[in-house]
Amino acid sequence: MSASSRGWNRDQMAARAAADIPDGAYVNLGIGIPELVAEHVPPGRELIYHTENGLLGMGPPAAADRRDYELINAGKKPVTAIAGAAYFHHADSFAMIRGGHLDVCVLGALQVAQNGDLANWSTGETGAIPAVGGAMDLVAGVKTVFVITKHVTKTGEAKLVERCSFPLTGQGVVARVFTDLAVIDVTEKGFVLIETAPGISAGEVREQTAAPLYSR
Amino acid sequence: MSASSRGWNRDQMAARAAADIPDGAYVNLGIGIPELVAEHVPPGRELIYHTENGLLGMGPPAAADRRDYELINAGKKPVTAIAGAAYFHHADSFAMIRGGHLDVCVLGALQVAQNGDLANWSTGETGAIPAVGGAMDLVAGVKTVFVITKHVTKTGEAKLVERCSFPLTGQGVVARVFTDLAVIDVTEKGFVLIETAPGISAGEVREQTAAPLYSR
Amino acid sequence: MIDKRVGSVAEAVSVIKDGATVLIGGFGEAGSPIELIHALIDHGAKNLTAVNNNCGNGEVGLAALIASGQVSKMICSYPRSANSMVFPDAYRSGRVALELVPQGTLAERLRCGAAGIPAFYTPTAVGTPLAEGKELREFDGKHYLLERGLVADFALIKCERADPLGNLTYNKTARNFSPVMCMAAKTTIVQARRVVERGEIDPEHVVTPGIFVDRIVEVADPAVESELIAAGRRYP
Amino acid sequence: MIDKRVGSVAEAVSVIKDGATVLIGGFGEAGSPIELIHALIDHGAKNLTAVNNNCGNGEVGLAALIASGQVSKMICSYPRSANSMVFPDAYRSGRVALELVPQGTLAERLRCGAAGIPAFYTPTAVGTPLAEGKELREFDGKHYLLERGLVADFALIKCERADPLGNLTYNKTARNFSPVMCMAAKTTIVQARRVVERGEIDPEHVVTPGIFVDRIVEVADPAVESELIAAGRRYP
Repeated sequence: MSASSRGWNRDQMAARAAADIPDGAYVNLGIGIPELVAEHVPPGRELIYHTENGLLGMGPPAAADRRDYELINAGKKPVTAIAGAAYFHHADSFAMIRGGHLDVCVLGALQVAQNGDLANWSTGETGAIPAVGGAMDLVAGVKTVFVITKHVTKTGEAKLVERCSFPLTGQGVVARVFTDLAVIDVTEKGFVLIETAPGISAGEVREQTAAPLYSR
Repeated sequence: MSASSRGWNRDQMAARAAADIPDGAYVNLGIGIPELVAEHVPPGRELIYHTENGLLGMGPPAAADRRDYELINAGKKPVTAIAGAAYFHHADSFAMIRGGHLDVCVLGALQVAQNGDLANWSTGETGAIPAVGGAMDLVAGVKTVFVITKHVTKTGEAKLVERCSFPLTGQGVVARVFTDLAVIDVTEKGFVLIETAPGISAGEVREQTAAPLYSR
Repeated sequence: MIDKRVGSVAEAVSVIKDGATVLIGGFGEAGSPIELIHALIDHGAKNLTAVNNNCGNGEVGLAALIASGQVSKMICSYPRSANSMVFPDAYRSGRVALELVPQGTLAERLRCGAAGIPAFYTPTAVGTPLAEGKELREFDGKHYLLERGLVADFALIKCERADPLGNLTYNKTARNFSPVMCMAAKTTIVQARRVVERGEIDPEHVVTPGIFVDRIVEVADPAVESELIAAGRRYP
Repeated sequence: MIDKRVGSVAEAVSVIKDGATVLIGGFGEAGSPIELIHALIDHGAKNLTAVNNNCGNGEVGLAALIASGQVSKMICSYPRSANSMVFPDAYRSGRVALELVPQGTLAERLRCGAAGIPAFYTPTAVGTPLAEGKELREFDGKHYLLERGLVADFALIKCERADPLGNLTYNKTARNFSPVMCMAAKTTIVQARRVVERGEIDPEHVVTPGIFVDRIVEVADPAVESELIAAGRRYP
């Protein structure tokens, strides 16, 4: 059995991240697994979702018969707005991001380095169309940056590394990484193992991590 | 008879300035005589008035029985709003000013120099409370800066000078000066006489001007 | 459910500490949060840096806060008033320092500070006494001054309507500095003429989104500064 | 009486000249002024620099403008699309240059350009490949990049309601870049789903004040980009 079919699945990773977001937080969720965080908020907590294309108080995806192509999220998917939502323009939206008003963002990653560097926008491949979107603004401004990612790539390469080989999104920005295998903090001394998925040993996590992994 | 009781009176000065503002212009009027410009716009022209405290489409002063202390102008006097007005915050208001979106502002002056320098916020007197408001933003950003002022001070000193002795509001910013005696342009070579008030000679204007005054 | 309402103006301002920088909304009397300012006088925090376009009128509101001796520095653009000697007296006696900032530069410093922009270049005040000590730099043949973004510990704001999430609307020109002050303060304290339910403010009409607001108190019938002054009132 | 309405989309875009920089509102399809873009294709101005968050979808709207060969440079943050090869092909073949700008930096460059701010410092992109060639400066122990304000010759904008003075409102997240683009263009050309009389838009609800708008044309029933693409449409 490969590590990827053991450990946490996508929903469990999202739920584990959701558990670490405090009640009342203003949150921006990246495209992909991070979007699932909204479905796993613990009972009794309310998070307010920001989407950088100009909406605070984003609700769930729009039902098929209620789609409005002028009410979309950053992934350009039809969404809804909660009672108490607000629309605003892009400069105000990124003032919220860059100015440190958002509490948490949850992003995907290509690589996370032990010093908190994040690479998630480009593999630097020649001929690829470079596209950055709002990722560099989010990591530069949001108070706490969470990453949700599989622990290793499809071909088994480590994503938690000593130093990113891919072009950076930001320097020293990641606070905590939620993978299928473990929860790992980025600290001054490097990666620190916080928790492992059920049935996953610390040794196994260490094996799949291409940088020192300290115990708490 | 002193020059000041001949020449143009306050309303005539304002009317003369109004005649030089094109139809459809976005205009900011300073406190005092400049405010009178709005009462003397030639028939067939429409100007849109901006007040820097957050209103585009300012109407006439409010009638005594219709005053709203939350609808005021930059001079903190109750005003009205036209149909088609818009309210906005101070940063947007000064984006209009600083970004060159206003066509004309009309200001008062303590001194105007032949190179277009304007002094209109402080006499530099020790002990005086310095107060600048939005004057420095207006002269830095508005496309065309008009000045309306008496040609000389109450004590007979020239206000059109070779070089301002009072602290500057802005450098090289004034385009045209409307006084009780004349209309004078600020050009690359200095002051140029455009027009004199009825019964006022060019020689008289020159006498009251403390800098060379060229003919057109 | 998130609910940013607190029970009284006293409770609303109770978090303000000595030495804080406090943004105070309003342009003249329009938008001035008188009840919050008076609560701050009662609260008594000292050595404050206050930021407002002006320096108060009569002996109520901001003028009363200056008179109370709680303000050690004012940052403003136009500290003159036809009807108040409170600031001039305090300034001339050296009790209150003054940082004079052009009005548009003040608004932009707040907006940039709020937006994570630590500094920007502006053409305003080049060649004037207010340029002294500031970096001058040329872009495309024109000169500009470097100005710093401004962020503050607190903002005291008056608005028209607020919902429990902190979404705000304003009334006419009482809007003025308040939206950028809400953005630029770590803790924004709002007095609302009316607190409405979630969803009552159309999301298209929200002027200040709730993310910029922390504490809300309803003051349904706020005092009118010019009426207080006309009646010869002073605070306390 | 001021009246900024023009008779057709063709007339609206007729002022756009070869070599112009053109801001194009929208984030993906939301807010994309398809009819104005198609009119620009018919108009035929060439060697344009286009600014948009993206690079178009399918073979309509912005993608069609790129396909037509009228665009020589794109300034954008996310030039990838699941359903269009127009930009990738044009980029790889060298027919279109790309200036890649982080989304928030793009929005702020427009807002600052519009506000007379020639340059500002931002934390975004420090230490990344997009920092190359940019001034790095420290403020209060943190590093920032110098970015330049961006102003343009034209903006093509889609809005919900417009009045003859140019006051605009938008619909939901179709607002996105449009308000700052209206501000940052010398000539702003707007297609409105509905043109209303003066006074019909509450002054408190105006999102873009008329001073930022120059030419208005009503397009009552604008095309929906995703529907055009689903129907296999291309332009022209």
